[in-house]
Amino acid sequence: MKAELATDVGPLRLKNPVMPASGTYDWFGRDPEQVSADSFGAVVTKSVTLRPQAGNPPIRVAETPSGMLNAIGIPSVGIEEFLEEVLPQYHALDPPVIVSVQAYSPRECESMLARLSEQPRVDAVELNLSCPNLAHGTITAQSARLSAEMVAAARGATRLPIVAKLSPNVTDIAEIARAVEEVGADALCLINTVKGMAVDVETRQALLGNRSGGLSGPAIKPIALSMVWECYQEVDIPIVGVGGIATAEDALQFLLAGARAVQVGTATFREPRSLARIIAGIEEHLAQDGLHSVGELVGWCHKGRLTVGS
Amino acid sequence: MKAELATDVGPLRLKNPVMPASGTYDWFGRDPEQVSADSFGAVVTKSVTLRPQAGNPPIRVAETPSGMLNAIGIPSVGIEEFLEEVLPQYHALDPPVIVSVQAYSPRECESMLARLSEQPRVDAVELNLSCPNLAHGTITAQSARLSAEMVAAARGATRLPIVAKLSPNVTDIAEIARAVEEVGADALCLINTVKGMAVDVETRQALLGNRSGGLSGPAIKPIALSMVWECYQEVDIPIVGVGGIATAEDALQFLLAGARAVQVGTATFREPRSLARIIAGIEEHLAQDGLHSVGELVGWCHKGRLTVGS
Amino acid sequence: MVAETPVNTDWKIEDGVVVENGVVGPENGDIGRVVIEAPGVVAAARPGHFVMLRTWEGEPFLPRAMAPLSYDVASGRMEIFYRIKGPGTRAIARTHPGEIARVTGPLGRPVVEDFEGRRVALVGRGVGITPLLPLAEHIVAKGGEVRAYLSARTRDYVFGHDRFAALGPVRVRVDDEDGDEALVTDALARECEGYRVDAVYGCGSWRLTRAAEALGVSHGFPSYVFLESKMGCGVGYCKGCPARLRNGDGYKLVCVEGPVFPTREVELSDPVHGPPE
Amino acid sequence: MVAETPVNTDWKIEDGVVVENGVVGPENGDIGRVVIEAPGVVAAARPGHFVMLRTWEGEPFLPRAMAPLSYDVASGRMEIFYRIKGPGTRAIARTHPGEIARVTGPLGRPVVEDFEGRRVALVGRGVGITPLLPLAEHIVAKGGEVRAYLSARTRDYVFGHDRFAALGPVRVRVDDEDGDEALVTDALARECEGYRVDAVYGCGSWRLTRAAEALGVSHGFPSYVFLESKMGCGVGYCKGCPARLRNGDGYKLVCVEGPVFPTREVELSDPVHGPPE
Repeated sequence: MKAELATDVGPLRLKNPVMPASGTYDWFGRDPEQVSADSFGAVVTKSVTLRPQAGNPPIRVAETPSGMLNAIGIPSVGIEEFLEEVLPQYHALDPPVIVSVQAYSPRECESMLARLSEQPRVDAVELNLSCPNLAHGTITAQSARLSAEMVAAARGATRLPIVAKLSPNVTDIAEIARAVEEVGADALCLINTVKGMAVDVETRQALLGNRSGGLSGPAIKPIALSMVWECYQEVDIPIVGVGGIATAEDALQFLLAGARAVQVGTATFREPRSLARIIAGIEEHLAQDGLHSVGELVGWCHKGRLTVGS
Repeated sequence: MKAELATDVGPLRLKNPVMPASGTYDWFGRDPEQVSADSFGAVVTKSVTLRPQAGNPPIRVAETPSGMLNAIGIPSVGIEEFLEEVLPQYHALDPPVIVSVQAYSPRECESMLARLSEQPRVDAVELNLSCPNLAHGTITAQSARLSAEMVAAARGATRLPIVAKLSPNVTDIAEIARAVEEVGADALCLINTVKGMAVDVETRQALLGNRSGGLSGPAIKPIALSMVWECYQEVDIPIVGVGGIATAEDALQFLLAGARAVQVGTATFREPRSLARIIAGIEEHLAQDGLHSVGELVGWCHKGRLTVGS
Repeated sequence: MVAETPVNTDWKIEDGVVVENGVVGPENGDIGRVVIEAPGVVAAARPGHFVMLRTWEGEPFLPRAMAPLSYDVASGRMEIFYRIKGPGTRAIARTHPGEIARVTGPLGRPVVEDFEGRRVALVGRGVGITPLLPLAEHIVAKGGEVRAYLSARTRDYVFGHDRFAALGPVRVRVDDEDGDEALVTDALARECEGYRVDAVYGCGSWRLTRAAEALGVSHGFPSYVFLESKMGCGVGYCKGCPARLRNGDGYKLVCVEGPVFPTREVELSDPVHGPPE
Repeated sequence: MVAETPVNTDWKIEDGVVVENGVVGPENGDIGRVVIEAPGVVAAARPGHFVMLRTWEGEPFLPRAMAPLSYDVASGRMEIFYRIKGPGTRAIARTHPGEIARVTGPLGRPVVEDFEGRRVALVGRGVGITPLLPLAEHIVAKGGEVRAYLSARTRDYVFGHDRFAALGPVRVRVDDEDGDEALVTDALARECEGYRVDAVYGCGSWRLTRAAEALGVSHGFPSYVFLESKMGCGVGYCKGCPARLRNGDGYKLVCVEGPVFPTREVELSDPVHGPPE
């Protein structure tokens, strides 16, 4: 018997629980033969901003032990060109389309979500709350109040499912999670990159053009797992787990810790076939363990220990 | 000409800037031939608590990509047995002795520091602020107020140099750093382990006996570097950098970012000769670059870029 | 909690060389055998000791604890059987002869009792058989007698069978011939009736070690266990390898207070999650 | 900022095999040469393309961008020269013949102009010489003429010298014979006086490419640059390889909008920290 890979993330029905992390896969109108977005549980666009922006100066990426730092800075064509030129290309794709939105104020958020709500081919929005908030000089996702304001603005502007992507750089992730749940987020995405830095001993300077960047890759998997675990106990809305997932086993760990779906990011840079392999690996694992559906695994960790024989 | 490896960490003079991280090296009255604590810039004891405690149940350690999780739980003989049985053995050692102290309340901290101040062979104390504070149900180092209370209590009880070891699991590390500086900490130690978790897909449970643990090793180096960099700009007291240092190049990166000394932790588990190699590597690097002292490198990153030729 | 006998700090770190390496038994099997030349460590090793082994650069980060089946002082070689299970043991399995094997050891507290005239039973299963052979040789060299009770999944995995047999009687139970319900300690139980046993050492199976302990209790001889544990460092720094003491009385560290413990001291059950690698 | 010509999605991921690998020139030199059999990628490669290469498991995490010196469709092989500098190129240097080389490619936008009757100068230095050879072959095959101006630290590092020479005149400057003040573009400058040049392509040296561009400006021919960049993915996903556009006009991505750009579009200077690996 084939196991059921479908999973619900709040109002969003996915044929399998695996999707790319925002900014780590791009749909260019077609895919290489060995990479098919049609097989993904969902597609997630790179973040779009209200106005066009060029992104950060080089150097934008640096390798770190089992991971990488990026300071890409969200290059974006702006919402209008995105709606005219980019989004129509997604009509060709089968999976739900999740548009990642980077707003620098609740007002910007409202106006972008209003525009996105008119589109036939947007199935959900993911709010990237981790970029510096220009108005307040702080990062939205580092403040429960600012995060709630942003999500509330989004909620007021759209009936689309809203996924709030939180930053790990907080004292208490559950506090932020509860705050965005309260104002109507449909799901959490945990976690964005961890703030980090690389120093070049030759030049004696920060390596990245933007000095600091976001750490991703297998290095941060234990951090992400811990936050998924913690938030699973603290909120009722579903969690999309992300952070260092490179194998089916990694994905299963997130499901066990409480994620209903997962995103694969940095692993795609190393191996563009990662998503397909993870999807196949999850299916195989379910079959081996005699499980009927992905849903059975979600949050299993929290049920208490199995008895292990000698 | 030989470069000068000596460095000052506030009132503490070290013959070189490299010491073990608390709990990652132990003096058993003598060292194996290939590991000599006499060559270290300082020795740091494992954390001592007021009363004896047994530590956490197994499993206590888990490997992660480029790192490890630990949930050791600070096994401790308690301060009295420590003073009677353990500390006297340190008389045989040449480098300054930094005693790591884990107090669960400012009162405990006061009473331990009062006892330690009487000892001839204690050169500084490191306050481990990252363990759960039982009285408040929170972690000291996650609150500027609690951290300041603990350091103030220590300051009131001793004239020994106080190194405050902070947790990376905070929204704003500089806020905590400023808070402990204000009440008299002589130096910062940045960073303690990052909260993380491992899940065992076979048992479908958290792998560690304590469920979550602290992530260390090269995986967290970018995080630690970023926090050292940030605090260097925000406080005037010296910083001891720690987090994923395994090579001389890693150590140099921390010096450039602003650390006056570094601690080596998890790398010792892989290679017990790590400290000696890092000390030698730093010396070699200084000579190659024609530098006179370690101090010249400290904080160089903050001076602005060198001009790089084509 | 301060150790009563000094912690072993007489270890060294040696760049050994892999001399042989391969899978034991069926080609797709999960048991490897590696022979490493590391004369310094080999010369210093005593029964009860173990080593930390790393044959790879980069990942995984930590070395792996291994208890050799044999040390040959003349050739400077040690022979290690390992279960290929995680990234570390897979990396060992990929190592070729001539490549470097970083060995830290010998580690732990050796078994240093005098065995003159003493009759010792050894109960081992799988790769847990291997630390018993150096002990067996030591006992016989010291004028004692040994009987080995060895259990494994298949006959291929009764490591060192002939060498045990050269030292004394050997009883073997293998799952695929005898069924896995059959305990090799049943043979020990029968033989205890007509033969005085002075001590038993168990390794590699909680079930067999508990059975051996029960025989010790009823026949009045002490029992010991070689514990295996996931370790961070192996040398006492990380405190990562606790053995639960009986009656909830805290922990001892397998690396520096073991790996051999009297069974009366430690819990003979799995630390939480199934057998360590 | 949407690309005006479609992004190349015609790449494949192929498990190639290392056929040859070794250091070029002096034994302790820092330049390696690896030959990889990956017929699928080789058959599809055009001048201007590059590949992402990974010959190791585990660390480092990311593959490395490489521009082969040559593609041989008959044997399915590509020949790559690489500077041994970081953990990735050190890992390539450790690879043995017979081992797997994961190749993703061909990547980037190829040079597809018609070169019939056109006279093209190629200016390269060090490993930056290598992407010029496939272009040289293409130009000649399409009825154009090429002259190569090659610069290197030593004569060993004038990669593909004889193959360039078979296609047209070659001028060489090597630091250890001619001094590093001598620019190979001085020869181009002199020859521009008596010879019509229709275009110049530069790679591997900002200084030489700027000099070539200046000649183009004064003599009225366009100049192009092959950019090198540290890359995350090489396929357009990560946006990690920006080339600064002139006049602060934002960035283009080296991987999918390059690696070849008209020099009038991009800044010809080091991205912040010295030459990328």
